[in-house]
Order: sequence, then C-alpha cells, then structure tokens
Amino acid sequence: MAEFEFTEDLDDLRAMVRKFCAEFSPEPVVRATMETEAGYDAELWRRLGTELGVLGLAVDEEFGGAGAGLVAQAVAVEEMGAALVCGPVVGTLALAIPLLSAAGDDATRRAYLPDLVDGGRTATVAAPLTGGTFDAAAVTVAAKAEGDGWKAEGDGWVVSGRVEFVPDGAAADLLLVAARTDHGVALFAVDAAADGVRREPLATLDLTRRQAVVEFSGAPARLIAGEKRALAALAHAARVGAVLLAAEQVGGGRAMLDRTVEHVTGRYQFGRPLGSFQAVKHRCADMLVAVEQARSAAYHGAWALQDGTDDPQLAASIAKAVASEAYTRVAAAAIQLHGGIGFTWEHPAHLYFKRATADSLTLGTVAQHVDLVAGIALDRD
Amino acid sequence: MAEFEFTEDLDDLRAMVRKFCAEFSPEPVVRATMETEAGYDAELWRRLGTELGVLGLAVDEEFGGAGAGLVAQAVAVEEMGAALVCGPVVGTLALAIPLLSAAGDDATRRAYLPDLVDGGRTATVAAPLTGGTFDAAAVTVAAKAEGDGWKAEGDGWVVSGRVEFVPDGAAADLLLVAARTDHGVALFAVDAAADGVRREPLATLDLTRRQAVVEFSGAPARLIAGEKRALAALAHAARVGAVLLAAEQVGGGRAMLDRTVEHVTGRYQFGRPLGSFQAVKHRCADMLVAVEQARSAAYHGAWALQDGTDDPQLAASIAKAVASEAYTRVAAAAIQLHGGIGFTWEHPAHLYFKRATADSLTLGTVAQHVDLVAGIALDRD
Amino acid sequence: MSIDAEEVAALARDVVRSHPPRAVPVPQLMGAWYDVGLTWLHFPVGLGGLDAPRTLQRAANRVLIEAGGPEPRTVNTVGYGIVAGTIVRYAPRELAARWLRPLATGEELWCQLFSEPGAGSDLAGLATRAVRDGDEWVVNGQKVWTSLAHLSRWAVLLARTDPDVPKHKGLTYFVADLHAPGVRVRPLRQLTGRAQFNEVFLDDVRIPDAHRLGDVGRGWQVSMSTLSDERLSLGDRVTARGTGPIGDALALWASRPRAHTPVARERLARLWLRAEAQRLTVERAKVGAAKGVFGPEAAIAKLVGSELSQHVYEFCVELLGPEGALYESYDSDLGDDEGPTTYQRKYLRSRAATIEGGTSEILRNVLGERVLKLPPDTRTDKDIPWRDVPRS
Amino acid sequence: MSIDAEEVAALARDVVRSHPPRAVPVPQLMGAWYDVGLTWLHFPVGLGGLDAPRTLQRAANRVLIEAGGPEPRTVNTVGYGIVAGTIVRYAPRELAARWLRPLATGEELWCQLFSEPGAGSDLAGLATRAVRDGDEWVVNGQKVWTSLAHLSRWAVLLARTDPDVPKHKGLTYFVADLHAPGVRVRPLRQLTGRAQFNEVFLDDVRIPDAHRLGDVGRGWQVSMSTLSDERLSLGDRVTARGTGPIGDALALWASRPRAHTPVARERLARLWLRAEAQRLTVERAKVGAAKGVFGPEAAIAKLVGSELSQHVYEFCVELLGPEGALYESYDSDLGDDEGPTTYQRKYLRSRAATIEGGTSEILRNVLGERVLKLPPDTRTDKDIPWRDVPRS
Repeated sequence: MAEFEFTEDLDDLRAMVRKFCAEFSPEPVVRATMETEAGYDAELWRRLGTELGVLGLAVDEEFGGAGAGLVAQAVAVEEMGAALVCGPVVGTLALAIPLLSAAGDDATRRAYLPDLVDGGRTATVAAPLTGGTFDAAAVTVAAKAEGDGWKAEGDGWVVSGRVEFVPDGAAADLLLVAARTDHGVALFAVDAAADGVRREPLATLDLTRRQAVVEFSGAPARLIAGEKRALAALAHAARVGAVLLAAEQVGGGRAMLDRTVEHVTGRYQFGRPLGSFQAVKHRCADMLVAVEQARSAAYHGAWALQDGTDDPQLAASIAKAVASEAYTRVAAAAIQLHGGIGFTWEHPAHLYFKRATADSLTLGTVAQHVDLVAGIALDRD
Repeated sequence: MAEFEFTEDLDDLRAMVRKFCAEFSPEPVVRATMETEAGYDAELWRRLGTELGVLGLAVDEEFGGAGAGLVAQAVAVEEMGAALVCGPVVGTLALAIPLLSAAGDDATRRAYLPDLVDGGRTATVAAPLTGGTFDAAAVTVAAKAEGDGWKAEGDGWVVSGRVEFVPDGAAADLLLVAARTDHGVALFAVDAAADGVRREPLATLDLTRRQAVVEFSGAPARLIAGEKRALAALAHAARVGAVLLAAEQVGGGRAMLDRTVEHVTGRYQFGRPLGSFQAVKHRCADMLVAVEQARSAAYHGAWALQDGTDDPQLAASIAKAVASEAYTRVAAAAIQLHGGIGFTWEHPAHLYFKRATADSLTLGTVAQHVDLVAGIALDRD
Repeated sequence: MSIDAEEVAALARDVVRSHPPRAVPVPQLMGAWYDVGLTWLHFPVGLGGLDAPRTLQRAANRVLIEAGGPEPRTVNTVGYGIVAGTIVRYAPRELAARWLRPLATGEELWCQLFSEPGAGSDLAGLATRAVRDGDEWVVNGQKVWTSLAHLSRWAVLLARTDPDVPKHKGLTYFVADLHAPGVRVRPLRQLTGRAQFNEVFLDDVRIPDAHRLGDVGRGWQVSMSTLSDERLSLGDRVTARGTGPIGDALALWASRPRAHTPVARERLARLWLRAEAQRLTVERAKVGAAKGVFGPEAAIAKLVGSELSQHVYEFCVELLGPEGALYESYDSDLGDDEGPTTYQRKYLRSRAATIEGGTSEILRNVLGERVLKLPPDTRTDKDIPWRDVPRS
Repeated sequence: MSIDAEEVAALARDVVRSHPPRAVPVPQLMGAWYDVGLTWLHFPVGLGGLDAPRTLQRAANRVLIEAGGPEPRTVNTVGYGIVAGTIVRYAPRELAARWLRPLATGEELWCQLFSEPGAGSDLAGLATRAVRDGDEWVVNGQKVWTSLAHLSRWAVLLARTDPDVPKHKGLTYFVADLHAPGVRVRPLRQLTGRAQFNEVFLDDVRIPDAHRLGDVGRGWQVSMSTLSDERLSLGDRVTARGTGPIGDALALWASRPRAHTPVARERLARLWLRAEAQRLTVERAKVGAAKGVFGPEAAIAKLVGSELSQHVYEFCVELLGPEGALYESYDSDLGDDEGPTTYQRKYLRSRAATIEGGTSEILRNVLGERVLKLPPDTRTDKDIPWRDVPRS
C-alpha cells in the first residue's frame, strides 16, 4: 500500500469507528465518564476491543490482532480522538501494545497481547518517555533478581522505585516497567494488583486523560526483555506512541474545525453570519491548513513506521511536532471563534482544548520534538 | 522633562524636519541620490547641519551642538527615517558623534565635533559593533606608537588592519578606529584621505545606506582615548546608535503605515475600497500596533539614555529589538497590501523594506538584542 | 478649580489621619473619603467630588494607598469604572446622591447588564425588551457575562424599547434593582471549573421611569459615554516592569533552573520584550491622557495584553512539561478565578482574555476604523429596523 | 482508452531512441513527442494526445526526463499549464492543430493577458474593452504582470465585451497575436532590480472573431476551466525533501558553522518542519489527484509555500548577519529572477510569492468559501452592471 493511499478498507474502518463513537460515546457519555473516578468505561473499552476490534489493528493475528498495520490503527485512533473517547489510549493502545509487540518473545506476546487487544485488560508503561524518546539515563526503578543474573523465565525479580506521570497509571491492570539491573536497563511486567505497588492518581487538566504516580517497593516482576531488546522496543514504543497521538490530534483538530464552521455558519451578528466576516473566515482557513498539514505529517509517520520508508525517529517527531502545534492552535481558535460560549463548561470546546494541551505535553513537547528533528535533519555531518 | 512628555519644542522640531524633508528630500531626490556613487548629497547634509541644526541636537553647545538631548535627536532622526533621507546617519550621526562626545577630552571634542555637527565633514566608526555591542575581542586593527607608550597628544601612531561592514565608510572624511595597542584597545582618529587608508565600497541591499570595507596599512592615527575611556565610549556609542536607529525605524514604519492606509482607502476592488475588507483592515491594525510599540520602545530608550533612568544596555536593546521587528514586519505588510504595485521598482515600498532590512542587520540583529535582553532581564541572580 | 495637587494630598492626609485605613473598616473609610470629595475629584461637590481636574486624582489615591487603604477601584469595580460617571451625568441629583455614596463605600455593589447570548460582539443587536407601563417599564430578557451579579444590589441595564427603528436607535439605559421580583441570577461555570460570571434572567421586572438614565432611545449614546470613562481612567493604573502575566513567567523561570534551555530562554526574552513594549505603551498613553490627548493606546493595550497573556501562559505550561497537564481541581464552590492561583488555571483563564471586554477581532476593527479611519465594512444592519435584521 | 502505463512508456522509449534528447534540438524532440501523442495523453489523437487517461502522463514524462529530455512544462510554461487545455476544449480543430504543435515544441511561446493594474485580485473587474467590428474585435486596454510577453508569439486574453451586465457576465476569451499592430510590451522592473514581468498595452488591436474561445460573454467560465487545468497538473510535479527554499536554508546553514546558535538551529528546524509538512501535503494531494480526488491541498500548497518561502529567506538573511545587507547589483539587463542567485535576491523576490498567482488573502477566502463552505462576504458588485461598480 503506497503512502497516502487510503484504501476502501481504511475508509470503511474509519466510518465504522466514527459511527460507533457517535452512538456509544457521544458528548454526554464523555462528560459522564470523565467525571467518574476511573475516568473511563471498562465496558466501552472492551467493546472497542471485541466488537470493533480496533485496539490491535497493528498487532499480528497470531497474537490476537488484526494484522492490518499501523496506518489502520492510526485511522481508528483519529476517530476516537475526534470523539474524545475516554480510555487508556495512551497507556494501552499507544504504548503498551507496541512495546509488548516489539519487546516480548512469542510466549510473552501470546501471554499478554490477546487480553489487551480484546480490551479485557489494560496496561501502561512506567518508563521515562516524557521527553519524546526513551531516556535510559532517567530510569528511576531498580530491579533485583531473587536468583542470579538473567533468567529465561521472567519470574523471580522484584522492582522498586517511583515513576511520575504514568499515563493511565491508576486504572491499568498491567504495568510494563523499565528498570535498572546489574546488566543494564531491562523491561519487566508487573501486575498492578500485586503487593508492593502503590498508585496515586493525579488530578489532570484533561479529565478524559488520566495519569498517576506509580511506586514500586519490592513488587514482584517478570522479565520481558533484556537490555538490548528493551532499549530498542522502548524507543520503538515512544515513536509509535507519538504517531498515534498525532493521529488523535488530527481527529480532535478536525472535530473542532467542523464544530467551528458549523457555529460561524449558523450564528448571526451585525445581520450576517459570523462566517461571512473575513477575519473569521480566514481564521477558519488557517485552522483547515493546520489540520491538513497535521494529517499529512501524522499519516506519513504511520506509513513510515509501518513500511520502514523513512527514518523512524524523524518520521515520528515530524508527526508529533506538527500535529501538537496544529491541535493546540486549532482548539484555541475554536474557543475564540465561539466567543463567550466557547469559554463555558457546557460547550465542548474546552474538552478539546484540554486534550490538545495534554497531548502536546505527553510523549514529548513540540520543543523536544523540534530538537529531535534538528538532530537528524540539521546536525548531520 | 518626564519620560514621554513630548514638549512643544519637540513637536516644533518634528514639524520643521518633516517640512524640510518634504521640500528638499522628496522621493525623487532620494531615488536620484541613491543612484549616485557616494549615495548621499553632501550639500543636503550640510544644510541639515547648518540650516536646520539637527545633526548635533544631543551635543553640548560648547562643542557646536544644540544641547537639546538625545530625545530631540531621536525626533529628528525619526523624521529623516520617514523620508528615507540619504546621508551618513549611521556613521556620523548615530555613531561617530556620540562616540566623540563620550570618548574625547575637551580639546578633541572641540577639534572634531563642530565640523560634524555642521555637516561640513562626515565621520564613521571602524570597530566591531555589528553584534549590538562593542566586541573588544573582535578588534581587527592594531596600532603602533611611533614613539613609546601613551602620548597625551595623539600624533605619532600608525594603525593597520581591515574592518568589514563600516557604515558610510566610503564617504566619511574622518574614521574613528578601535585598535589594539600594547596597553589594550584604544580609540584613534584617522583622516580618511591619509596614506595607508584604502576603502572598498560594498554593494548594499539598501542603496540609501552604504557600507565599505576599510583597510589600514600603517595609516597615521591620532590617539583619542585609552582603553578605559575607549571601551566605555564605544559601548555608549553602540547604545546611542541602537536607539537612534530605533527612532529611524519608527519613522519608516509610520511612513509605510500612512502610505498603506492611503492606498487601501483609495483603491477599489470588488466594488469596495480595499480597506473595507476585514483582512486588510486587521493587517493595517497590526501595523499600527507594531509602530506604536516601536515608538514606545524607541523613545523609552532615548529618554533612558538621556536621563539615566534605566539600565542603558537594556533600554537600548529593547528599543532596537522591538523597532527592528516592527519595521521589517510593517514594511513587508505594506508591500503585501499594495499588491503587485508594491513589488515594483517604481513604488517606494521596496525602498522602505530594504531600509528596514538593512537597519535590522545593523548594530545587532533582533536575535542578538533579544540575547542581550535575556542576559539582563532573565539571567540575573 | 483652583485646587492643586498639594491641597488634594493634604485633604487626603486629613482623611487617613482621622480614619486610619489599617484600623477603620473600608465602608467607613471610603465614606469619609467620599464626604470630603476625594472619590472622584472631578465630580460635583456633594457627590463625592470637588469639581477639580481629574488629573489630580492620582495625588489623592497615592496618599490613600500608601496609608494602607484600598485601591479605590477595587472597592466596587464596575461601579467606579463604568457606572459612577454615567450616574453623575444622567441621573437627577437626588438619585445620584442616593446611589453614589454606597457605591463609593462598597456597601452596594454594581454590575452591568449589557451582553446577551444572542448578541455577542454585536452589543447593539441585543434583544432584551423594555415596555413602558405608566410610570414604569417592564423588562424581559436574558443577559450574560455579568460579573458580580450575585453580589450586586444594582445594575446598569441596556434594553430595547423600540424594535421598529434601526438597532442603535431603539435602546434605552436603565438602573435595575437586582432585588426586584423577576430577577434571577445563575452562575455560569467556565472552562476553569469556576464561575466568575453569571447569566441573569429578567422576567417582567419592573423599573421606575425615574431610574432611566438619558432619553428613551438614547441608550447607545449613554453606554458609549461609559466606555469613554473607562478609557479615561487608564491613567490611574500603575504598571511595573515584570508584573502581570510576564511576572508569573519570570517567577516560574527562576524556580525551574533545570528547564533553562537556550531556546526557552530566548522565547521568554521575546515575551518579556513584548510585555515591556506593551507596558511602555501604556505609560506613554498615561502621559498623553494626563494632557487630555487620547491615542490608540488603550485599544492597543487590550489587544496586545490579552494575546500576550495567552502566549505567556502557553510558555509557562510548556515549561512545566508533563506537570503542565495536571490541574489542582475542577471541583469548586464556583468561586471566581481572580487572585493567586496555578499556572494551569491562569492558562485556561487566559483563553477568555481575547473575548471578554471586546474581542480581538472587534478591537482590530476599532483600530482600523476609528484610529486609522479606514472605510467601514459593508453594513446591511445599520439602517433597517432591528426587527428585520437577520439573526441566528 | 485501453492503453496502459507500460505501453505509454514503450511509446516514449521509441521517441527518445529515435530522437536522443541529448543530441536532438528540443523543438525537434518535442515535435516527435507531440506527433506520437505523448504531449498531453488525454488530448485527442492528432492534437498531441492519445485520448488516454491523464494519470498515465507521469509514466511518459519519466521516460523523457530520464533520457535527458526537458520537463515538458518548462518548454512553454504558460502554454502547457494554462493555454493548451483551453485551446483543445474551445478552439475549432483546425486552429487547435495550428496552435498546439508549435506550442508543444516551444517554437511559439504563449503568455496570459489577464491581470490589469486597476483590477488586482478582482480579476473579473477588468476594464480592457473588446468591441466587435464585423468579423473582428478591436481591443483597447492595459494588462500587467505578464511573464514572458516579450518572448511570446501568442497570448490568451480576457476582455470586456459588455459593460452593461454584471462583471462576470460581460467577459470574452480571445487568442491575441502579439505580433499584431497596436501591441506594445514594456518590461516592469521589480524591487529586485530585474524585470520578470511586463506591462502590455493594447491600442486598437484587431483580433479575428475566429480567435475567440468560447461564447461571447462566457470568458469567465472559460478562464475558470483553465484554472482547474492548472490544479490538475499538480500531480505531475516532483518534490523532494529538503529542496526548494528550505534547501537553500540548509545549504546556507551547512556553510556557516559559526552561526550555529541553539536558537538559530531551533528556528531552522521549525522552518524545516513546516516545509516538510507542506511537502507531505503535496504528496498526499498527488495520490488523491491520481484517483481523481481533489481536496484543498493545492490552495494550501500555494498559501503555505509562499508564506514559508518568505520566512525561510528572512531566516537566511538574518543568518548572514551584516552580510545580509549587501546585494550583488541592481544594475541589470532586466533579465528575470529565476535560476540560481543570491540569498538576498531570493529574499527580495519572495515578497511577491504571497501576491502573484492569487494573494494569500484571496486564497484564504477560497479555502473558507469553497472548501469549508462558509457563507460569502457581503457582495455589492455581483449583480449590478460592471459600468456601475465603484472603482478607484
């Protein structure tokens, strides 16, 4: 499938997810869900996994996925983003699933992926990914083997340490933890319900997007990957996560643009529709430009990671930098063009604005991705 | 005189300079002058000095000036900038006169200033000032005493070295040169006509604003100031120069704004004046904002240096950074709002755009002044 | 008219001596202040003034504030800035006396019933109706974006008294008693979680004709005079370098040395420069205002200041990094967003800055049309009866 | 219609084999190319085409270019992109055959006489008059922003044939012979010092009625079909990462290591990102165009690309520092600004990017109204006779 060839299959997938979200996660459901303690509806998540099958689109069929590739996953995430679906999109979909897919051996993948793909369980990653890449030097968890050295089987390890800003950290069933060992940084799986795991939910700006501090004190852990594979897989997960978040940003931006166009078309001031004023029209045009550029960048990222057609870090950072900037600008413009009403709690604009803000601060800020891009595109030779 | 108190004297001065420029340096004169080899009309410059007396407004009466202060000088420069008067504004007015005023002893000032203030002679400064401050480490000229050590009288020195980007360097009669000696960097006066001085005019983007490379090879020089006084005076001249250029930028920006408003008011498209379109109107409003902010920053700088009411480097860098940004944006907007005609050689917009560009690259770019501001306003403690 | 700054300051010193601001309750202090005529020096004697030039006001206020008294405006924000001048200009002296003293002391707060959900920036398009009934008017409609309505006793109200004439001509200006039957105030929750504004519903609210300010049908002109009072009061404000939003950013910067990248430093320096250019422009405007010269600076100040505040808090939230995505709490007693608070809340609150009190779009129109004298946009609603203007 | 990409490529290989591009002069090569029907595959057989799908054009052009032939468009820029489609659609076959072959070979260049000094973005408001006189039309007026006019033999011309109907309805589309009496071409010097465009004065220029394309009064519709040809040809273009203006900036960056501050690096990286997002958007548009789906990408490409080029060259000039204020020379033979040149010249030249070929303001209108379907601005000039529309 050539880059930017949106096949009929992809169009159908998009239509299906959009319809599902409109029916089962309309704005009142989002608002009700975001006010709950968990911040998401486990049943809705399960239906996304089983009924729709959109949580493992990029996962091989062998491990319960659809084997449809990252582009398909991006399409689904875009639509979920447009509807602000509450759920562990960052923790499970954007990070844990790609991480397990890349880091685990077949047995591990068979053990964990099907449940995550079905939506029956959720997972997240407790690792320093906030800078836009995996920062091994910032790992704050230490792992100790109860036996000696590496083990083929993952049992017999305990982990200790504190990780801040873990996406979906309070609700996840499974925690994938980067931890320092005597043989370098390795990746472990920890049951969130185990002894020695303490989670402290954080109050988030975006109520639809939760975070937690996770503290391990001698929690039992299963080794998933030793240093070499762990580092590569964590780097990979950061990139896939960036690309999927970019797709979500495209969806949210598009939703705000549509909403704004509708508003300024129907609302009259000075005897004319607001949208007939050039200042309003041009700002809408700028929103359109931003969304379209973000769409190009995000899907280039998805195709590049899927087909290996570009430097993966560059492609991921292009996607995330462009889409973050676009979404925050578009959401801010949406508030402005709605006037006072856009500033109220009742209007959905703020939900998108907060999501845009949270997204832009998750898995690397614009400045951090710009720096990564500069490192690849400018600093060479 | 309190800050921003534009007295009647200042208003009268402004009106006088404006009238003079309209009469004796209208656009056709500017165009004719800029196509000449020297790039300025010595007779016009002399009239500015003698008839109008606006070249030494900040110079003490004792040395031939008006003793009216830097604010008055800024007002005159603003009006000259609005009219794009061709002349050694940077070299003589903005740099050499303030430098001599600050660096010379009374005898030196009496020797040089009256002729410069009268406009009978012109001068410039050959020193590393392109970064926005005087950079002693970048001095490229060496001075050697023919006798020994310092001399009270300035004779008996020779200077050698090459200085790039000397403003008004080809036309100046007098060159004030920063040169390295065994006792540090000192300031010398060199007669531009002397043996050992070679000047190579540069082709400039802004034809109304000339530069030259000046090369000294054993040129006879007169010592003006030893290290301590030289460094302070060169730093002072860089600041005064920045403030006066900022005033010029205000004048040019205002002229472009006026011109643009006139154009979009009179020109019809789609059956309406262009200026009735919101996109055009709002861009004009943004031009107005830029000019007004620049005016505040430039005159704050002038008052601060005149009265010592603010950190002089901070005040100068605020002035230059804000006014440079404003002028280039306003001139670019002017071209845009004039449409195709604004892109032609016949229309004056390009003259202002080129002046704006040249100004923004003279005595420190925006980025360099932002850096200076950061050093003072952010890096403290 | 012969009073000078020294005499004003002496009067002020007398008041703060006899009513030590740190000991006497504000209403009592400000009552004495009013009775001496120091509240609005340019008002008539007996109505809180001394018929003196308003340029002397700063001298009086400085004494009050230095002695620990309140910045007078903060006692009754809308009342001081918007209402008082209108009352003194349009109300009969007896009513003015009745209203102004408790306004000045803060015992009776005032708010403004102007904006409507259906009108937005097109204030003159408002739909709230006032119908005459003998010596009274009966008012029906809905107002919005009313700050302080839940705490206020009085409101100035703009209502449509004639829908059959062009929109600017059919408005009349009233004083409404918010304790009157038929007035319902509902807090309006904002995206910050708090409620700083209110919706106000008016159902058959009766207002005596005596509480009408200005002639019937002249409400627009009356409200415009109010706006110019607001502009005139610019000169009373104090701005110091590095305060306001940029001050917040500087404080954050100083507290986060680990976030000091060259790129962030440059971004902050550019924000600082914009804030400083803005501050200097206000300072310049004050000097002009003191001489009675009003340039475009007030509109520029609002336009630039509001957009700048958004950029400053965007910078702050990005500097906070992942922490920027946290929020203290949306649960609230529906209190307002003023006063010290978190960067994140200020970031959210700043989104309203370019909407409230004149959107940036309207301000650019104002600069273009009133300052630069550019030709107006094509208007289709100005000369037809309000009733016939297309509406959403 | 059953021809496929492989067969097209085979035909193309035949041509380049029999007319080796590196050995045969361009007119001869492109003549053979035309005669086989490879110039515009979707044109009729005998008029440079094969009645084939235009999506196959890339396959043909690739063979030509790889063999060292010219990018066909460069042979006759305006002729290929704008004129040819209009001729084939509106001209009688005999005339089309007369015009198209020398157009395709570059032996007769074409230009476009549309813009006027008095019309600007309001193209349909143009004033050049064409008055019928028997079998001819007599044209008077002034055109501007005409590239290539001094080198061209023919021009497409839009002129007003009826001033008494609304402006879009009174225009007619002609082919003008630039060698005809009454045509005067004057180079227009630009701010770069060069002259890339011309003014063209038309004094009693006579055009045979046979050279009219489309019906009298339908000139606007004919010219619109031209614009959509332009849009369709987007897919033929090639864009590589890091080329165009951003490529210039990268080259400058690489050559000036001493200017590598973190702040400049970040600024360039952000420009690079905008260029890349833009490039990817064009790539995406091509894929859509190949499937016959046309989104907003072409208008976005022009809008973003033009503004970006200005920002890129602003960066370059600032990076050059004091050297940025130098210029090679304004003395010139009035040649054009294309081809390799200095950063400073490109900086100046880039100011036209947001004006020529649709100003940024017009493009934002287009995106707002045609793509987002926002309501049109209030129009006062559409339904009244052109004669009565207010003009400067």
